[in-house]
Amino acid sequence: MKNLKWFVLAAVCILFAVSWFAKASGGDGVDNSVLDAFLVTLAAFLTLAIMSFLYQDNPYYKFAEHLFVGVSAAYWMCLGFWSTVVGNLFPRISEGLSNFFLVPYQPGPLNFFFAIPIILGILLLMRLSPKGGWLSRWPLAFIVGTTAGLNFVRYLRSDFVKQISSTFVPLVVDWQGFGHFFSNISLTAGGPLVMMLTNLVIFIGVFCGIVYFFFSKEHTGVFGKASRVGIWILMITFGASFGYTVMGRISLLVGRLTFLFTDWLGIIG
Amino acid sequence: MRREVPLIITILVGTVLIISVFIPPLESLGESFTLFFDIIAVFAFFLGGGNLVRVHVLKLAKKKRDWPFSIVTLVGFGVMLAAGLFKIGNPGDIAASVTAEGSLFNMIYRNVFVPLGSTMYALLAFFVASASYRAFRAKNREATILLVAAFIILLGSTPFGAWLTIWMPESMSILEIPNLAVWIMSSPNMAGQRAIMIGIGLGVVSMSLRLILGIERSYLGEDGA
Amino acid sequence: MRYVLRCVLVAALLICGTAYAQTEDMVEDTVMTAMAPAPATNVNAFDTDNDHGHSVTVTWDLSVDDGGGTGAVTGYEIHRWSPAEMVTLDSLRGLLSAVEAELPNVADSSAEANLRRDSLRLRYAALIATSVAVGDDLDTEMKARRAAVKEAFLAALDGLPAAHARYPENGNWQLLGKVAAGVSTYSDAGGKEPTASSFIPDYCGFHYKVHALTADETVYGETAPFGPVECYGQWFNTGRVPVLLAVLIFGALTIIFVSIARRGADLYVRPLAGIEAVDDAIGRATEMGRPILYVLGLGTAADVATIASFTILGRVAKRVAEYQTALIVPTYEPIVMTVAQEVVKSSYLDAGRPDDYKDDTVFFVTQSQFAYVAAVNGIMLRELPATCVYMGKFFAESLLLAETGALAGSIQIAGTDEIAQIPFFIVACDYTLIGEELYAASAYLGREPILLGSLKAQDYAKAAVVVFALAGLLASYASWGHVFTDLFKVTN
Amino acid sequence: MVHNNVGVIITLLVIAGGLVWLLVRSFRGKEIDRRVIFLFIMVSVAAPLLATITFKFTATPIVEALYDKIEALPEGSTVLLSFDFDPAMAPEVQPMANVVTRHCLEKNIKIVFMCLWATGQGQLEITLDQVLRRDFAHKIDGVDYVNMGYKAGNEGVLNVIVTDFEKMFPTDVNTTPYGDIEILQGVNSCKDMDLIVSFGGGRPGIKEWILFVGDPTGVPSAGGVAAVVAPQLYPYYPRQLMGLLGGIKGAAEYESHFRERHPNHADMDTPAIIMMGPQTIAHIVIIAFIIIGNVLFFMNRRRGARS
Repeated sequence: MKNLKWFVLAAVCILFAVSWFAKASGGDGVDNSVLDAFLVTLAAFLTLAIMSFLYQDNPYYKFAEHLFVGVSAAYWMCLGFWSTVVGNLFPRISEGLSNFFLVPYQPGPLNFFFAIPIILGILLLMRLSPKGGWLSRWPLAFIVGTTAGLNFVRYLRSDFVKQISSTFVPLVVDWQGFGHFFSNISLTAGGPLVMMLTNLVIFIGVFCGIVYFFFSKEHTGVFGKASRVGIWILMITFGASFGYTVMGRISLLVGRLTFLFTDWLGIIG
Repeated sequence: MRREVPLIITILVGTVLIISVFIPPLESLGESFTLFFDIIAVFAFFLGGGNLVRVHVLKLAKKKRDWPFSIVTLVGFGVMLAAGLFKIGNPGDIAASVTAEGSLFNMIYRNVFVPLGSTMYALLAFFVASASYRAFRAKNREATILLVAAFIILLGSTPFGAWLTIWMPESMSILEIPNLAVWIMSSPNMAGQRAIMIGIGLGVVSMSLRLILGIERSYLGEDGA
Repeated sequence: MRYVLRCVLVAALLICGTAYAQTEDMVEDTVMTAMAPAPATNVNAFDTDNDHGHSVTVTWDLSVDDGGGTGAVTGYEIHRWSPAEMVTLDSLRGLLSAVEAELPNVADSSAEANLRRDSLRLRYAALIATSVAVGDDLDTEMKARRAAVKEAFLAALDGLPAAHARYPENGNWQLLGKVAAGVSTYSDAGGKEPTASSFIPDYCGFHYKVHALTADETVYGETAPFGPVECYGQWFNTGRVPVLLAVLIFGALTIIFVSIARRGADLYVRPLAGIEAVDDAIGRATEMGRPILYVLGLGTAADVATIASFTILGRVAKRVAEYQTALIVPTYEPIVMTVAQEVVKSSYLDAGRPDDYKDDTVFFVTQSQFAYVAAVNGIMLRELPATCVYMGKFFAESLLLAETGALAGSIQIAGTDEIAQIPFFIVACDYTLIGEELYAASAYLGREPILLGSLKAQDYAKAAVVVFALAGLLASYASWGHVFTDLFKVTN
Repeated sequence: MVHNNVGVIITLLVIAGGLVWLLVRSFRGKEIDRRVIFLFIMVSVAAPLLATITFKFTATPIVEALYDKIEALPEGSTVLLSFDFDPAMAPEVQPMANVVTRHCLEKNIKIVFMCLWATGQGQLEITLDQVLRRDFAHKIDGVDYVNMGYKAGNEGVLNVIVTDFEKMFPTDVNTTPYGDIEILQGVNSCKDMDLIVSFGGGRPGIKEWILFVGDPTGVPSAGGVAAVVAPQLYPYYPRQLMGLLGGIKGAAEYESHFRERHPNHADMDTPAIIMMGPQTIAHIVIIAFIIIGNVLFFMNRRRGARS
């Protein structure tokens, strides 16, 4: 059993080599350069390595995972450096640096403000020193304070105020008297009855939903019943959204398999 | 000193930003402050990258379990970092975009980063299935409601949904599975979403207020308040 | 016979007459079209409200020939009188930017570079009186020129109000823009910065006039100039009063209830199953001798969800320290990592076990969604945590984590405010804090009267929502539904 | 229901057989290993891709409504098709755009193409290549259809064209002056359209079309949107929104409804139907597993009650 591992490894290596060779020599009809052949094979190999996780944790998954972690960490660091530091910071603080990186120098009266993030950034790095760790809380306080300030108003504006105004829906739609209503009463989709039902459900649903989120009142009696209905509404919401998302998730898998079948194996398309 | 200064900063910045919304001359303040984040965040990258390297070097040094794989991480990290910072293989001069076509950075991105990421994402297709097998069971009333709603929607998104209820008279058409699915999505589902949204909106507002008033201090490494 | 002739003659005359008459009509017509259409009336211009200045709104009443009348009007042109100084300002601005663009490559001694510099010198000479020392040191020269140009530019700026006050001497009407027929308003908004080419100065007496255009450019109806009108910034945006009200009311509520709570009134908070479960879960972990995995999600340290999560992490870490169980906190964001380290460290301190704290309990993985998930999933299957806690912001990865956790046989407690992800946690986890409950959790754990006070305020705000919704519902029956919608209208 | 084809039959038999077997096991109260579930999902997605399994879709009323509307339009009436989406949404929305365009051309209905999204032009070109230039080469630009291109301004554009089309689109995309475009003679504003269809999934999209054009003018408006936004639009149906294709399924329904009633298009390519193959089978499998799970649950509970 011990050396089964090595057999598998050997098999994987051989397959990799074969695929590389086949792609390069145009074995699949398409003629790629040696590099492209390698890259496609690599991509396919990594794809399968991740999928192998479905069976159980294994060295190939571990390999893919660790590679992914390393590469992705570096990826975002590089983007951050070029877009933010070179793109936004240098042009505002130093003419020399902007000239070196060939970005347009943007002198301005308010640029000295950009000392703030730099200082805070340095303070953040202070935590690497055993003594000044507590200084790293200042930039944090700044960040939190800012978002708190922004969120406070933004949410009052959009979510709160707007949601209230959008809950103004008349329950009764094109009412033409009871006679008319009952004479052609039906459950046709989009019929008057269904429309009313929809509005009613939305209104009661929102109402009970909010009741469920009351924290400082015991959920007993009528209040408790309302909050119970609230939970049911929420459960419908969750069940429905779950079912609704499935389709999107399947599409993702279709996408990956299409890559394997088309770009790598070239058996369909 | 250690506790007060951060609190003062939070309170000050928060209040200024709230006021700025109503004072046209200060409106742009929010944007420049968010720009400050990105810059601070870049400094934070050093912390992150440093920590990553530290963790894996320690793993190597102590020969912990799976230590060989730490080499993979470190190599991947090093290569990608070099490729990005020195723009290896980038066409044009230093001003060229870091993700330019043909650069080593872009090559690794397209052939390692993307396939790994999208495959990881695609695993959801499997997990959605196993989750619904495990969890959609009529244990109690709530679970049953959850199950039924999901079931109708799932059925509604296949042609079978339509066939099952094709016999229904036009006057009952809302009960045909596809229509029913549509109705659930647009009525109770909508209501639930809105209720949660209002709750979250208020929650955020009140939490922000707590932060600005210096009541909530967990982010300063103090337990609770 | 003679009778017939006479008839013919009369007929002929008649025809000629009518023919003549017709030609006359035709002449009439051409004159009509050549005539200018009625001009627009009541031209009015005023500073645009609720802004940072540098913008004037011009309105007018439609020409009678727009739509009605001859219907000849095809659109309107808006003109502003601008003194000669505005032109100088523009050219100075152009020169300034040109000089600044030239500064970086003074080292460049190529032929075209020299040509550029020569043309700059010419432009300079044409505009600025003060000459500068043209030494062989290009750098100093260019810097000197920049300084001089800047000076002139600022001087020109200061001169603008006076120049506009001089209307109508030494200036000309300048076309601002066109609007279609039927439109009766135009916003003359420009750049706020003097360096912007579209710059419109504040506190200058502008004059405006409007042309009613016809298909033929040369034919238009012109209004009398309107002015002077100044634009300037407002100090308060009245369009956001409702928001301000909401802010004040909510703030007041919170402060009131916090003070009530401070005075020791005991406020009830309903139990949250998810939070109650945390302690048992930790106990379970201790019995099984397996670690606890705490995931803070993909949020930044500033996301409310993450902040709430820090509080819960503090609680968990404290218990963990007491029970001496292992804790694993892989983080997605470096700043979140630093905070989490602080939180955990101080929790160990509170638990009286500061030396049990290890720095690598909390570590950074990577700032990439799926790489992070890949790593965490790996950890789950290798460390087999007895309990997984997911609190914070989560996106598509929610189910990937929760299913793997279930696979690893852990008790799972989740909480997020990402509406799209709650269903997956509900389905795959044992306990889930739904949206707002996550925020409430911090208050609930703290059990601090102040926090509970803020919760109470929150609930009252919710009650307000319900009341308003009901009122609005009734209002929508009565015809005065708009009263409410207006009340909540937030312009920009 | 399924186009008969040996490979297809076999795969379906395998999947169905497997599920039945699992069901039987579940009656004995045996839990299913997750790997089995994963295997089933893998097969049910991969097999349809390899063997191209497709299903016949019966159009839901909301889809049929649009089909019938176009079917009922007399020859020579004018339809406005607006492409308001980008490549990200294309997999879902492009098939709808293609099949609706095809239907209009088939019925000899004049089409006015336009975009509210800059990215829409590229997508529009794709549709023109895949449908118009390939299968309707005889149609003449400016006579049977016209491409007005993209205009910036989102709702602003709609606000203008609702009263005056020429004001916003003085020329078509190849700068032919409005007056010289035959198809546009007698079209002064959106009021003169017989139907408006917007393909999109973002903002501006069908919602804006309804609010700014459909409602004021009363011109029947329909749409094709990505699945995510569909639920927010259903409330408009049927009064303000006369028909809607929601997500890839809506597209598949229209494709199959159209192909069935227009045999001369039997060999048209049907991306949506093909895409729905794996979707349908995977959904069925998941549903089956939910049923099995519940059978298991009740079996075990009864067993628990007995002992």
